[in-house]
This record gives sequence, structure tokens and C-alpha cells, in this order.
Amino acid sequence: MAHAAHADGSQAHGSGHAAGHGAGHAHEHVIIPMRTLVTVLVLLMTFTGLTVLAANLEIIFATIFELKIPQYINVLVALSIAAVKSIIVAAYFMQLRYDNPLNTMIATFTILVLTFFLGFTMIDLGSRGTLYEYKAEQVIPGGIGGVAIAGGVQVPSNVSIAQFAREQADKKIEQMISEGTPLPKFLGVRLVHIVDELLAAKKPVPVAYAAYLAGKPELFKAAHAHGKDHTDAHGDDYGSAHSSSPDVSRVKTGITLPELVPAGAASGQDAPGRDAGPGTGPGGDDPDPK
Amino acid sequence: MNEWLKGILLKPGNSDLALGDWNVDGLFMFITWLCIGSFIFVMVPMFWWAFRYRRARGAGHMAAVRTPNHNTVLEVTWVVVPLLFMVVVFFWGFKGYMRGQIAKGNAEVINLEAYKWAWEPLYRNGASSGQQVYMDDRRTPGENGALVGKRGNNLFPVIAVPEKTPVKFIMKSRDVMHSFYIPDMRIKMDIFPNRYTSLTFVPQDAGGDLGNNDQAGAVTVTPGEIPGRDHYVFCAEYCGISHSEMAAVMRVMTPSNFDKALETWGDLYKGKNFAEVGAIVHARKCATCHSVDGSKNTGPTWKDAWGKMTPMAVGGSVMYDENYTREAILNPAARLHQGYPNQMPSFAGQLSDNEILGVIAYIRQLSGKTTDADKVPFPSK
Amino acid sequence: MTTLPHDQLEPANSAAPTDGGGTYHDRYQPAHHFKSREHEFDAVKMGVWLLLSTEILLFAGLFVFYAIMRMKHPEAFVHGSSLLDWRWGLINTVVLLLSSFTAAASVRDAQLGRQGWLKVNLFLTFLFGGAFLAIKFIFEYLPKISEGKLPGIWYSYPNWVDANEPLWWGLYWGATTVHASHVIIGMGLYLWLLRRAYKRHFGPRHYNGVEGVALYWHIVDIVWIFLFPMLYLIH
Amino acid sequence: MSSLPGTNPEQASGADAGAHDQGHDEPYLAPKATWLATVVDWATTIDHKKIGVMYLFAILFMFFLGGVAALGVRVELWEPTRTVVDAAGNTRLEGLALSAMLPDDKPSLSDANDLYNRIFTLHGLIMVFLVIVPSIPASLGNFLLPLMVGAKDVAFPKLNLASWYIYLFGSMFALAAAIGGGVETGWTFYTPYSTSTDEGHWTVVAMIAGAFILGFSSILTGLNFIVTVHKLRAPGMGWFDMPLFVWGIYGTSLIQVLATPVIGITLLLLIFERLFHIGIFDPRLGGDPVLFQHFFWFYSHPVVYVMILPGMAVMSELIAVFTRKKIFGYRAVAFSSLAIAGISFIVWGHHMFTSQGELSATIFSALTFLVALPSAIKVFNWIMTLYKGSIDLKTPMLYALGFLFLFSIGGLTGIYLGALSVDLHLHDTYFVVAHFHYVMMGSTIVAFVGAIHMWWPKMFGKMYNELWGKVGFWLVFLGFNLTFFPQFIMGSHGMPRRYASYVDEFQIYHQLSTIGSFVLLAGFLVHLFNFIHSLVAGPKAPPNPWGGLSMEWTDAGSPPITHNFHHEPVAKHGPYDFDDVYPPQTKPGEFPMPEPAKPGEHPKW
Repeated sequence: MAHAAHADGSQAHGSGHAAGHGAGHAHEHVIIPMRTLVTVLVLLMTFTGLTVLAANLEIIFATIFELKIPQYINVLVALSIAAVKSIIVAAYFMQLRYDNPLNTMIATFTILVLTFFLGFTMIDLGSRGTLYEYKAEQVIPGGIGGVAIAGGVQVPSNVSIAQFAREQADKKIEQMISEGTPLPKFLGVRLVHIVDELLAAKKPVPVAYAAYLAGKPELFKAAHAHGKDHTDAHGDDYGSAHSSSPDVSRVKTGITLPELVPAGAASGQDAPGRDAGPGTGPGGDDPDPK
Repeated sequence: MNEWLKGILLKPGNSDLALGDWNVDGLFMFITWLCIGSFIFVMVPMFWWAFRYRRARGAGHMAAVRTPNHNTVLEVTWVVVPLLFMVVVFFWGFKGYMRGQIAKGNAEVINLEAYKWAWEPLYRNGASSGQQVYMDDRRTPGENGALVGKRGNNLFPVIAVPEKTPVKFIMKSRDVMHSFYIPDMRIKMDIFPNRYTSLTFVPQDAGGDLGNNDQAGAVTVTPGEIPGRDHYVFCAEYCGISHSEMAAVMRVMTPSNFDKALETWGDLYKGKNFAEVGAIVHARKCATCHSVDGSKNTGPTWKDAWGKMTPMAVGGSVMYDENYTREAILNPAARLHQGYPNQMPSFAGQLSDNEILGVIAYIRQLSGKTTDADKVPFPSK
Repeated sequence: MTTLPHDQLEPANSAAPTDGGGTYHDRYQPAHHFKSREHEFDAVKMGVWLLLSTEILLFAGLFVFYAIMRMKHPEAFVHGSSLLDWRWGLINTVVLLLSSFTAAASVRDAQLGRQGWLKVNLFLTFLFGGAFLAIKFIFEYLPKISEGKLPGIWYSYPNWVDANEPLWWGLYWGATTVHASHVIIGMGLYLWLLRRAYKRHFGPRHYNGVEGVALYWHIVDIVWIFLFPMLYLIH
Repeated sequence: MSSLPGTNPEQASGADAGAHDQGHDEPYLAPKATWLATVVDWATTIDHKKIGVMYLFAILFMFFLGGVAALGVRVELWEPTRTVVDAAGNTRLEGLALSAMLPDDKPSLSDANDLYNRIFTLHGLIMVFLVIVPSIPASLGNFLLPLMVGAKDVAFPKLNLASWYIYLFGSMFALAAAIGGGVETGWTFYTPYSTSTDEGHWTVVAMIAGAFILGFSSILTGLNFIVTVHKLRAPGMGWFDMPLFVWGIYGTSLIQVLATPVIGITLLLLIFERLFHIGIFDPRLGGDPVLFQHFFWFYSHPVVYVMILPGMAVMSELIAVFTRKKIFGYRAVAFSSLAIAGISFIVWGHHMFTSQGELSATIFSALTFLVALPSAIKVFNWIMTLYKGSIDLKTPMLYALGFLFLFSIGGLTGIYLGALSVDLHLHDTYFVVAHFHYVMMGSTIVAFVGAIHMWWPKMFGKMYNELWGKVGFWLVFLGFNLTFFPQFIMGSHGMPRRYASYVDEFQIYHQLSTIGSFVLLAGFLVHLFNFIHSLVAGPKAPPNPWGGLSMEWTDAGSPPITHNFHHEPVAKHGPYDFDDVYPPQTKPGEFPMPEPAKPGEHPKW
């Protein structure tokens, strides 16, 4: 990104200049002129706009050119702009440039400790699946359940919280429709998904469901907006501010092009029964590593 | 000398990790001699100089001559030399470690499920551990004359492993963290509820078809048991009240014995009636917490429990009958027995309906109220 | 860039006016074990920076949790983030950047002894902090609570894509509440500074308090500068 | 030599009514008019010496509390299954106070196990968070650091008092949880056990909150010391003119400031997890226990260096003063303190070899061997210092030699646990228990007791009885080895940790260990009575009983005045320049006042 390079350039120039000037007589009470403060504020605002622009540009490129932008590009761009902004805040607002270099050293040591912590933890939890695939995943995605949720209801073991929440929501929808009370928006969207699942599984759709959904096109739009639903409260409930990038670099879980949420993924992986433990699968065929 | 010291410091190993190449015992002894050597290198000068240059009584004299206060060559050597030893120890340790992680192609895969305070292996033909033994041999007659092990009446499952064939355990926990530790095989691996972990080794010696048990000396072979050489299995990650009782016996069997064991354990319930099946299920899954002779344990005893109004933790009482027992197995927290911790995991999905009926029959038999339904032969698979 | 050598401004360790008059700021003397106000100012600033390093490391735990969970469950994060409205995030970022500006301006006013502007800037910083909290609470927290987008056992939102989305909400609520609590602490400190400003505690000879709290506020702003893209702009 | 320090008028304590510092000339221990005024003075003091003494007594009290829990553990393990309750026969062992805490009806094996689990958790928590983390830095560090760098007080005295009250507040939480039924999660609070046990019990959250609060006390102490060392050194005292004690405490403070916040956020998330079940670490809700282990050990490994570094810091002083020689390789020892502080942040994975992925286990194992080098450098340098010294085998020096003996064993057994394949055998066994007791108890507490003996005259102005000091040392030394050496062998035979009942063949080792623990108790009781006797009826101590050369010996009285020094102290010579300052054949009591360094020229080392 051109602007990222420019930002780094100015920053490098800035620090170069600072080193020459600041280190000399650090103990003097430095008063930062208002002009510098205002320029720093403007710079911060532009970078904030930049980072939002970059995020949205990414979506636009991804959808127009059907590009597959991998995850780390998003992370790299966002974090480098955030890093530049925080360096500017630290250097000028917190007067690290004009200050005793000892304080800058404290800041850099803290960041160093943070990177050690992050780096080694990611090495461990990221590289778990190297020897055997089954070591990387969770036994039951979303947790093994068996705990009492907020309402005091006991989640059966081997059922994840998310899956249990979905079953509870389905029951509630069924009950509310039978009572005839109108559904809140997110339950309406859930109803659309239920109907889709029934259609996909070629099961008969209950008349009450179809009747309820008849007069409500916006539910369909929300449910099928790139497999997402936006019910955040910011006024325009259904404006799809942005959608998921077409490509999630990790192919394993399979959500690639925007389409109906496949029934399989919706109901979560069926918990491997006690007998069908993964052991019987991949365990036996490893080449003899000498 | 090395063998003598190894005999003191280590129990005899019985896996390729302990006896094969890059093994643990060899590295253990290498580090031991390294430590003894450097300990002497440090302690001899300390004692000698502390004695030689001690200050005579009362004389405040200074050091006789001014000695140099740093010697770069010396200081560099005593950094580089330990570093070289460290590199050797690291590499040796790494090679030994990887032998316990990567299983060979023809490994015998055993799924192991750990739950609060017991082990449950699952073999390739669906068989679980069909044999239980007392851990300590000095058994004293209990109140009712039956032999009672030192640890109360606990029975420990036998985990059979074939001799000389690589074994791979794929492990998962049902509730909290545990750790599968076999000291004689020199390996241990934590077990998590949310992810699978695995460990592998090659058991070396089953002690012939009759299985000499001089090693562990802890378990006597009773008639009908399939013999083999026994080793302790401990839980090494703290997991609660009976963490120290969460043990098992790993029995290394000759391949023929191993196949015979798998075959008999595969269909344990052949030719048994419901009450006997209930006894087997109790021995395998419930013995850790429920005693059958009335003695107090983590869970309520099953002796003389049937048909009584049992007090509930939430107050009131409930008749100890079929549906109370069924509910206690599937959803134990629902109507908790008074005075007992809410520690029982749910066995939903672990026991088939017939097995639950077997348990009910066994409890009735323990309370002397057996009905003829309990004597119906168990429908085999 | 004007950097007035401080001796023109006020001799650093000039004795306090002997007539006993003047405000607390004029009579201010460093603690007995420091040689001069300059010495004390350096020590205080270093102490504040060490405290800020503990703040950064406090948030390090949450950043590591974010990085690990995003690496392990990217779909949960992609879908979870799409349920947030980045426009509120943007407004909050702008609010916090403005508050950072007024915080830096308040330090400058204290150094120049402009008591009037000092009070204005302190109050503005406090106000922006309040605005940040109001936006976050009313427009982001309440709707999510009503729809069950909460972590762990409070989760009841059915339209998830990856079963690990409760973890995403655990991170969202964890990071934003811990950050909001630090904004509240910062606002409390600014109230305390405002009270002292009315008692004319600050001036060219002594403004350690304003400097320290401004540094703390900048760190809270920097944490939000990282949190905003990490939570709101994931694709 | 112009004047002998013993008789140096300028430094005579109390007598000289210097023109400046009116009213601050009497020793800091001097009581106020009424008893109440003294209590108020001590409760609101910002004098680093008083805070150091208050910390010392609080830490010794907690040490004995933790020690009682340790004896509870050892009594329990006397027999394989016979817990405080005779499990086989279900009879209660009369007369044993511990069994009184069990439920009234026939206590079962699991009730006794539960009691044992609570006792060993209490032992772990009290010893780690309440005793050994603050032990040397908070008590001796507070007292000696300003004196050694020639400052009137630490950089932020009020913050120092706040750190003391935060320590009290945190330990109140911990003791309330202990009395309210204790915690049975182990001091490491591993999830998912710590978030699922004792469902309705408040004690677990109270104990975690206690540890969380104690973290802040440790941060504030570390912060204070770093700023003091940087900003308040006496004129003429460069970084290499400071005593090595200051270097050790500086390294410790760096770790305290940089590592403690991570345990803060971890325990905060654990409290959220336990109270609101937000599912970060709890696998039932999708969380990951391995993530908790990384969070926990990222703090807990650097904190074991917060425990050992002050022990090493004290060692340099003990060895230098009692061999009357410069420390061999001052810069090597100084920089190895910082090296330990640095490397301690990248090796925490060796606590998790049995729960980690293969790649990170290998990386951590390789890095772990780096951490052994700085410790080896220090030990070799101390041993070389003994060469051709004038070694005075008083109690502190005996403890110094004891430290070298025990720390060598403790350090070397770390190599077993660093090698991957051997650690798979030895992890979570008694071998690990023996290793960390040799390093924590055998090194830090031994150095702590030795240091208390050395600076006792300086802190309280009274000499202790040398004979009883030596008797106490031999009891502690032999008792310690008898307690923990059998545990090495038990561990390599496969005895797992935290077991209430065990297999018969380990009984002989457990019995030896239990006997040893009582000998250890005897040793510490001898020291306790020796200290109490010296406070009550000990002879008056001269300002410089051991002939030390750092500022607290040469420029401050025993006990020092409230503002430490009568005059502005100037660093005229290095802390260990015995050869340059004292002529041979001078009795300790009459060491001459060090000749002021000629301007500009600094004596070489």
C-alpha cells in the first residue's frame, strides 16, 4: 500500500530528526507548540480514515475482482496503520521524542515482552496439528457442554453451547409462533434458516412458519445477505455494511463463496460417538518415520 | 558402577523408551554423572578453600596477597564447557521425546478415556478393560470376611498391551485434566476434555505366557485371569478428591494372550444374567465411588439401598426404585442423595439400556430383593 | 518548534517565595529526598512510565487471547466481527483521539501556566471520555445483550456460523469492558485534576500530576487504537 | 589512615548533633512518647526501614504458617493409606488436630483426601504468594537498598507504604479463604478443575482475589526499586560502584514489573470465568486449558527467578564480606543477574512439556538450557572468590556455603527436567517437588536466613548469639537434606505429586522425609528463639561488626538514624575494596575509616 510506505517514511524521517535533536539535553522542560499538536491530531484522523478505507477497499476488491485476499493481508494492513498511529501518539503526545531516552527503553522492553508472550504461545497453539491432524481441532467444536447455562437449564454433555442455544431458539420460535406473538428480528432470521434447512432436507415446512414469513421480505434479505445477518441496532437494521471476504484462507472449515449457510455447518459437527473416535481413522497409516 | 547406580535411582523399564536407542535411562544416567562431576568440581574447592583460608581466631588479617579479580579466559571456559554438555543433553532428550510422539505404522491403537477418578481403555474391537485387580497384595479380611484391599475395596482396571508391538494411546478426558503416567514405560501425557492427545511406546517383555510378576510384586494372578507382566499406571495431573486413587495396572501380554484378552473382553456379557452383568458394569465403572459392602465412599453405597426412601439434598426423600436409579445414572444432579458431593458425571451414552437394567438387577441383589427378572440371561450383541 | 530552556522560564530549584504568599504551586517544594523539582519530575515520569508498562502488559493478555482465538477459529471471528457495526467503532475512535488531543493540550497549558485553558482542556478530556462510554453502552452493549450476543453460559444467539462464536463474544466483552473500566479510571483521575486545577495546584514549576494522568490517558487511547481495527475491521 | 571507623566521630550514631536534620538524629527504632503514638508512627511511616522491618515480621509469620501446613502434609504421608484417618478401618486418629477438621460421622477415604488436598494447596499458596515472592526484596530490599545506594529513602515512599497495606489486604483475603474452608485446586489453579470444583464455595474466588491483590504489592515494590536505583544513587556511585545486592534486586524488580501484570489479567479472567462462566479457559464452554497454562506460566516462571535472584543478590554480599575479598568477576556476576531476568521470559514452556505441541516443546527445551548458564557463572564466581580469602566462618558465612551446596544440587537437577524425554518421565513427580524445594527453600530461604543474621545488628542494633546461630544452621542444613533428598529418588521411581495415599514401596522415603521435616522445624525454632533473645537481651552492636565496606556499614549507625546518613554520603570507593582500604592484621572492630578517594582518580579493582 503506497500510503503505508509514505507513513513509515515520514515516521522514519521524524525519528531520525528527533534522535539528533532530542537526546542532547533531555532534562529541559519541553513545551510542545500548538501547531505540532494540531498536525499530530490531523495525522491521527487521516490514519483512522485510512484504516477504515483499507478495510472497505478490501471488500470492494474482493467482490469486484473475485480476488481471494488471504487473512493475513487484512491483519497486516490494519495493525501496521494502528502501529504507526500509536508510535505517533507515543512520540508526540507522550513526549517520548523530547524525553529522557530511558522512558523509550521502558516502552520498547514492554513491547518486547509482549511479543515473546505472543510469539511462543502462538507457536504452541498454532503448530499443534503438525504430527496428527486430530490434535489441532477441538473434540467438539464450541465446547463439550455439560454445564448449567444462565437460565439454569443444564446443557447435555457433548453438545456445545452454541448448538444448545440454537435448539433453545428453535423451540422458542415454535412456541411464539404457536402463540402468534411476533418474533424479534434475529429470531425471524433464524426462522428463515430453519425453513431453508427443512427445504434442503426435503422435509415438509409447517404451514404456520410459511404463513409467518409470507409478508416479510426483509427477513429473507437479511438471512441471505452473504450468509450473514445484521441486526445491530444502528438505525438501518438491514443495511449490510460489509460482507465477509469471499475467501477464508483456511479451507478446512469450508466457508468460501457467499452462499446459504450449508445445513451441515449450521448444526455443527456431529459429536464423534465414543466408538467412532478419531483414533481408529488416521492413527494407523503413518509412514514409519526413521 | 553405572548399572549399580541405575538400579538405585530407577526402577527397571519395560518399553523401548526405557531400553531402546536414545532411551531415557541412558540420558538419565548421563545427566546423573554430569551432575556428580560438576558437583565435585564445585564442592571440593569450596570445602578445601573454606578450610585452608579460614581466618585464625581473633586475627582480623587480610588476604595475604592481592589476587586477580577476574580472568576472562577462565570465565569463558566455564560458560562454553557447560554449553557443550547442554547441547548434547538437549539433542539426546529431543530424539528420545520424538520416539514417544510419532507412532510406527503398525501401531496398536487404543482409545483411552479418563474421567474423574478412573481409566477406561477402548480397544479396536470395541472391547473395554474386562478385568479388575486389587492394587496391593496384602489384603486383610474385611468385616464380612471378604478379602479387602488396603485401599478399601477399590478394584483397578487392567489395561492390556501386546508385547513387542508399538502401542499408540489416543486419549480424551470426560471432565477435567488428567495425565496418563506409566513410570516403568518412562512416559506421561496430559489428557484434556477439549482436545485429543496421544503417546506411543513399544512394550518389551511380557514375562512369557505365564507372565512372571516379580517386577510389580503387587498383583497376584487369580485363576481365570489372563497373565502378563504388570506395571503401575498413575494419574499425574491433580484432578480432585480421589486423584491418588485414580490408578490402573498396565499388563504387558504376549500377542496370543493379548488377542485372547481382546476376544474375551469383547463380549464380556456372554452367558451371564442381568445381575452378573450389573456386577461387571459396577466393577468397571462404578467401583471407584460406590462401595458394595456398606463402607462409606465418595458416592452412596449400594448395599441394602433398594426400596428405601432415600433423603435428597434438596430436602424430602424419594423411593429408591427403577426410575430413580435410571435418572441417577443419566442425570445424577437431578435428585442428589443427601450428604454426598455433586461429583458424579453423567453416564448418558456410556451405558446401553440393558446394562442399566443389569445395574438395577445388581443393586436389587445387593439388597437381597432379587426378582426372577434379574436372572434372565443377558441378550448378547 | 519552540523549546524554551527552563531557566528562562523559572529557575528550576529556585527557592519558594519567602513571603509565604502565592498558591500551592508557587510554594511547591520537592520531597525531602530529591535534590530539585527537576530531579523529582524525572523520577515521577519514570515511575509513571513503569506503571504504563504494567497497563500495556495487562492488555497483552487480552491481545494474546485475541491472536490465539483468531488463529484457531477464523470463521467465528469473521462472522462475529460482521455483527458489529464499525461505524460506532469509528465514532468512538475519533472521540478518543480528540480526548487525547485535549489531554496533550492540557499538559501544554499547565506548562505555560494558562489556568483558564487548563481547566477547559481537562474538562473536555473528561467529557470525551464520557461520550465514549455513552456511545459504547447505549449503542453497542444494550442491543447485544437483548439479542443474547454474550459470552459463555449467557450466549443465546442462534444465527452463528461457527460453533466457537461464544468465544468471539467472550473476547469482545472481555476486551471492551476492561478497556471501558480503564476509561472510567481515567475520567476519575481527570475529575481529581480538575479539582486541583481550581485550587491552582499546577503551573510552570509543578505540573507532575497533569503530565502523569495525560500519559495514562494516552495509553488507554493507544489500546483503543489497536482494539478498533482488531474488533471491527476483520474480513 | 586518618581515623578508625569504629571511633570515627562523624559516624558515631546518635551522639553528633549535626547542625542540619534537627530532630531526625535518633535511631529509627526510637519509640515515641506514648505506646499509642509509636503504633501510629509505625502504621503511618513512610520510612523504608520501618516498612522493611514490618514486612520482615509479616513474612516470618506467614513462613511459619506455611510451615505448619507443610508438616500437615508430611504427617499425612507417614503411611501409604493411613491418612489422618485410618482409611482401611475408617477410624479417626484421636489426638491429631488435623482430623478434628473432618466431618463428624465416619469420615471416608475421600473426606481425608479432600482435607489433604486443601492442606497442600494452602502450603503452596502461602509459601509462593505470601512468603517467598516478597521475602528478600520487600523486607531486606526495602531496608538496605536506599542505604546501599546512599539515598535518604526509596523514590516514592508513600507508594512503598501503599505496597505494604496492599500486601496486608491481599493476605487478609488469602487467610480468610484458608479459614473459610480452604481451596483444593493446587496453587496453580489449573482450569477446568479450578473453575468447576467447589461450585458454591466462595473460598476459591477469595483466594484468587488475594493472589491478584498481592500482585500489585509486588509491582509497586519493583517499580520503587527501579526508580531508586536509576535516580537516587549517591554522587560518585556509577553502575559498577554499587554492591551486587543492588544489581540482584534491580534484576528482580525488572521481572516483577514486567511479569506480574500478566498474572493480574490471568487471575482477573479466572475470577470472571468462575463467577460468570464466560468460557475463555473452560473447555465446557469452548475455552482452552492449555491457553490458561501459557498465561499462568508466563508469569510463574519469571516469578521463580524473582524468588532466586534476591537469594543470589544476598550471596554476593555474604561471600564478599566474610572472605574480605573482592567478588571474582564483578561485571560477570552483575550482568548475569540481568541475563537471568531477560532469559526468564522465554523459557516458561518447560513447565508444560506434557501438554504442549511437539514444536514448541522442542523450542522451549532448547531455550531452557540457556537459563542455566548465568546461574552457573554466579556459582563459579562465588567459589573463586573464596580462593586466598580470609574466611570468617560465622553463621552468615555458614549459610552462604550451605547455599552454594544446596543451590548446586537444585540447579543441576534442573538439567533432568530440561531434557525432553527425561521430563516426560519425571514431570509432576516428587523429583520436581525435590528440585524446586532445593532451589526455593534450599537456596532462597537459606540465603534469607543468612542475610537476616548478617544484617540483624544493622537492623536492630543488637548482636545475636553466634553459637546458637551455628546450631540452628546445622539443624536446618541436615534437616533439609534429610527431607528432600529422598524425594529425588522417590520421584525417579515414579511417585506422582499431590498424592494423599501411595503405593507401599515409597513408604521408606516418605518416612525419612517426614523425620527430616521435623528436624527442619527444630532448626527454625532455634533461630526464632535466638532472634527473640537477641532483641530482648542481646549485646549492643557496633556500627560495622563484620567490617563491610558498603555504605550501610561505613556511613550509617546500627540501627541507622531516621534519615540514614548524617551527611551527604559520597561513594569514595567500591563496595568490596578491602585490599585498598584496610591494612592487614586489623581487628574487625577497629577497621580504619576508608581514605577519601583522591579527586578524579578511582581505585582500580
